[in-house]
Amino acid sequence: MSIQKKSNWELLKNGMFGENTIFRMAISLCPSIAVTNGLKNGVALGISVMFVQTMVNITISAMRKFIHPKIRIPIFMLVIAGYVTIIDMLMATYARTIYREIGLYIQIIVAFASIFARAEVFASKNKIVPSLFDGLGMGIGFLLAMIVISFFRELLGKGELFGYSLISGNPLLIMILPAGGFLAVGLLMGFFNWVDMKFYGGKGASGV
Amino acid sequence: MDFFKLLELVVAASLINNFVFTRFLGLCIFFGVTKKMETAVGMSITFTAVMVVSAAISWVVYEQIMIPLDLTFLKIIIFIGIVAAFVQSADTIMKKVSPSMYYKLGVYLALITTNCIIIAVPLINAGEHYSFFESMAFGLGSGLGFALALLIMASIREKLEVADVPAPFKGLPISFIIAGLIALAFTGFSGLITL
Amino acid sequence: MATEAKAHELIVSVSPHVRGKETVGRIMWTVNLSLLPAFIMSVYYFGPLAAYVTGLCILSAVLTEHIYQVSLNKKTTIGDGSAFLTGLLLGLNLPASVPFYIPIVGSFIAIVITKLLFGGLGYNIFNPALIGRAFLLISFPRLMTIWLKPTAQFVSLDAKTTATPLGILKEGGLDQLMQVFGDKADLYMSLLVGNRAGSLGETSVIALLIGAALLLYRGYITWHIPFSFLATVGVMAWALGGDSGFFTGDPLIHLLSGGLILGAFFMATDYVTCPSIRKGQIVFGIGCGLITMLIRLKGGFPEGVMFAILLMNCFAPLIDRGVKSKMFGAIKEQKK
Amino acid sequence: MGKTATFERGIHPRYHKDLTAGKSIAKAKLPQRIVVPVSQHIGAPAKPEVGIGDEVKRGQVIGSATGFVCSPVHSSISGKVTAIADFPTAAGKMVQSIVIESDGKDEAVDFKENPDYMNLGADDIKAIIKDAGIVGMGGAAFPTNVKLSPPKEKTIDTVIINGAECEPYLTADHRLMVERPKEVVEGLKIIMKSLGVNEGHIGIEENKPDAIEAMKSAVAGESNIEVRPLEIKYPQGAEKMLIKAIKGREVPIKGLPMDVGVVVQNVGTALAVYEAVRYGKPLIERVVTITGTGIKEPANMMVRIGTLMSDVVEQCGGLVEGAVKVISGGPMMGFAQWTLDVPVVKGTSGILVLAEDEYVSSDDYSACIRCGSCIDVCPMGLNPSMLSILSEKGFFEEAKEYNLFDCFECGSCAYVCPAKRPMVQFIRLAKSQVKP
Repeated sequence: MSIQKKSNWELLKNGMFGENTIFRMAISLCPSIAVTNGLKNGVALGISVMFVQTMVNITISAMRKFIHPKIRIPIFMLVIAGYVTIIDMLMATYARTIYREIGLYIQIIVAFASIFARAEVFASKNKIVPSLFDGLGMGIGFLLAMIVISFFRELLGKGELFGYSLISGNPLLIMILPAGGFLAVGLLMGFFNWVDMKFYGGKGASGV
Repeated sequence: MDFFKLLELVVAASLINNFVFTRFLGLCIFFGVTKKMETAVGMSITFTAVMVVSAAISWVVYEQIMIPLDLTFLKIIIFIGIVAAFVQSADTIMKKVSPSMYYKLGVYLALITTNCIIIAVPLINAGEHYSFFESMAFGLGSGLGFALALLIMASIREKLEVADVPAPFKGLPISFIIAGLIALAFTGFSGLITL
Repeated sequence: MATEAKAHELIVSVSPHVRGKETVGRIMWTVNLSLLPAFIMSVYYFGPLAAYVTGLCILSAVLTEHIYQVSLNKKTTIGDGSAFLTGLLLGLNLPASVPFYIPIVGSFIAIVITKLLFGGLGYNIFNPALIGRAFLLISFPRLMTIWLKPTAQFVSLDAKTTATPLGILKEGGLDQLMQVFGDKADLYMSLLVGNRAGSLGETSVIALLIGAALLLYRGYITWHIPFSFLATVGVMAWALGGDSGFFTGDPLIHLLSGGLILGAFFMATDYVTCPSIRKGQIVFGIGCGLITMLIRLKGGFPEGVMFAILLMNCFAPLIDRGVKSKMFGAIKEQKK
Repeated sequence: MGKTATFERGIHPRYHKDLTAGKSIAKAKLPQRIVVPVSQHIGAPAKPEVGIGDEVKRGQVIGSATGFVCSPVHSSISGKVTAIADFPTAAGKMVQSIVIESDGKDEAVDFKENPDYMNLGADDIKAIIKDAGIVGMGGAAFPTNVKLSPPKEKTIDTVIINGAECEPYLTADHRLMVERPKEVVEGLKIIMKSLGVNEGHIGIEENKPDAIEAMKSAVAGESNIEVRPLEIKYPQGAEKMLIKAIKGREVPIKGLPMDVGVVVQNVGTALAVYEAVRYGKPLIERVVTITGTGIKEPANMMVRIGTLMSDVVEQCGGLVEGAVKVISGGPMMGFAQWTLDVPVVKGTSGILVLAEDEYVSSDDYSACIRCGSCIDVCPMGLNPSMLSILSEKGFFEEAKEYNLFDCFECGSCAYVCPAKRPMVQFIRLAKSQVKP
């Protein structure tokens, strides 16, 4: 695979932009709407995912010589679930208010296709350091997406950022509701596609 | 009376708190399999069935084994294990018993393990401490609601196949916007049943 | 030969070589015209504010469509009257007292998000005006539910507010509704002429029915959707709407109030977003009726017409898929 | 019967029949030259039986049938064969044609008369009809003898003469029924005899009261033949619609009229059958309606097969200034012509010339608004809206799911479409892109 020849910086960049989980690959979409009604929640989930993604990549990469290919899927699952449990318990203990709102979605990180996919496609075939950068890149990419989406939603929907009031008047309440979440992601995705097509000659997202 | 409670639970889970439109779960599959009506139908059937059974199994394991043994902190690992094992065995059994059905629905089974609804249902059941039948009703309602969402979305996307959607919005972005507008329409159901 | 010279001037095209006289523009502008009585009544009851709000909606809808299309180097389609109609319907669905930015935001959502992003007229899944309205209602729940008291003179700017009949019914029940309007005959009369609070264009049932009659006469709409919609609402109201048990409800109150007439005749019948096969349209109408009454009687909102139509818009492609018109000669085929 | 018979759906176009309805059939001048395509019918083309330089007489076979579904062609004048080559036809194709220059004498071959024609056997009748080159003259031009020879397992119990003439403008059949009703009835009786059928109907749209009257008095003595007034509605004259209207039977999907025991023949065909069986005259002339606002003197004319349209148009005073479209056939299903130098053939029922003000451009159409008008009028119960959208976007296979091939291109959908979409064009495109 050509990916192996990439430098660490390229790996990082690839995860952040080229293969951005949400806007380019369009996987792990659920949290992009569920927890992006405020920057605080979005960042919290983004960091959690980044942590799990990176740790899983490192662990799988370290174990890759010992895992029999036939049982690799349950092993991957176990590793992911283990880290998710750790972050779940950490959040439950130290970040109670946020946990109350997004606890379910933290637990559901376990079913994220992106984490599983990187373990399968990259970490299980590469050394530890590249795996770390790959996981970190994917994680940061995810975090960035979370930040962009929740920035717009919180600003438009509440006139606030991180809970601090910025705009007075009547905000577009819908933006922090489910419908507004879908709309925001759809419009942002379309916008990024437009930028990509207009300035980088891309063909737009492949779609699922 | 009890029966009505269960019925309300089904309606609430399928329409009012529709997984896709109000809880944003299962989106990958929701956007992934709704390109063609046929796949959406196959997924709906498989999904609802798996949902009900896994809700039941997880309830038994959670209430009868994990709580007495004080193992609830392991629920994420255990639930995903249950779902994976169940899906795997369903896969094997179906292949043996009804190859024709396996040929039609088997592909969807493989997709199910990575779906967050399937893991969310036992988690929510555990969190709400639903009874055995309530858990199943919740599983059924969630499955039906998801199936409904898939069918609506697939029929709309088929109609949009022939539309002149602006190029940057083709595919996923417009699907998100459709989902947003459907979610907007579904807010009409809010407050219908308060549990 | 003499005809040789002529030969190159002849136009060759595929049959048929004659066409009927209906055009999209003709239909749309007629629908606009049919809403004129309702508009006049809204100005009569709510004063110049009504004209201001409706006008602003129309203006911003038409401008939005024009600017979008011109900036993308497309042919502008504002001449076909559909953007005008969207603006007009949105305006007639708003309360009189909204601040200026509400019509603009609503029109933008209706025209760009609901219609143009889907490929323009003919491809939208949802009724643009209703999505605009729903978006506004969810975004600005307070501003969108301030209802001015009708004053019955063209000029007044009375700032007194009151609740809509359905709002009163939801909050205080039938008794309180009677207190406000006097006896039943007065209530019916107020509902018929439009002397009640509500969205601009939905109040005067008579004015709406005049417009609907024009559309039915011209064949631009058929009875299928309005009839099945209204009938379902009537039956549901009669069966479940009563305080003293089943089949004691008053269907007339539900039929005459809220946005039902406006919705059933002018918005549920939107060609693009309803099923195109007549049998499917009956299913569509019944669905609209059921959801409307479900929301009115049990839901969190006093009025359910808008959500009912939007929800059935979601189902329209599914209905179109399931209901096929009977093909010529199909009976024999099935027997084989 | 109180209500006039009809089918479901359909449209009510403006008919414009008054341009020629009152004009009796005039005899066209002897043409200088005729161009006779060897393929004027559905089926295999005929084989030329003459060479360049040969002298031929009126009624002489110049192209012989090469198979069962095929029809011979005859010369309609006397003169000399000057060319055998590909020439354009009204259907827009290049077809091998025999060109004959007239010698001005108009000599005929000897026709074999049969005064006692009602005593001929069924097979004899069919043989005469085949040799006379008779085909369906309503437009489809299917060899008549084939229609009269259904497979054994199909029992035919009814013959219907199609006098609906539902296409706007056309009055050829109308005039025939008014002027020669007896002969049409005799033709029907011969057809019934050849099929061994006892029940005959003549279906006529109500906008031809004089034709209904004439036909009624012509069948006065015939107990088993009935004249049936039909509602004025397009496409009333389509075979399947006509059978539904008169017999209440629906031809099954992908079936033929004989599947419901019915044979339908056009008025002109009935007359041709009579003339062939009684007088031995082959099909060498037919009634053509030359009409439209683009023609100076609209008329109904008895035109010899092979006469160029330009000749015929000239006899009607020529085209007016601003005539933009010439159509062979009616305005709903006819073919637009790029030149007038195409011959009148056995299936040519009319030459319609539209002036500028009648012409509707089909280039300027917009997206389908799903008003459902086309679904309401499609006589076949199809969903033309979906068919046109799918074809427009290139989803031809998907169009098959919407019963693409059951469309017979009557054009009702395009007529009513408010977005002015070229529905028939889209449907034809899809049909050409996929196999049935």
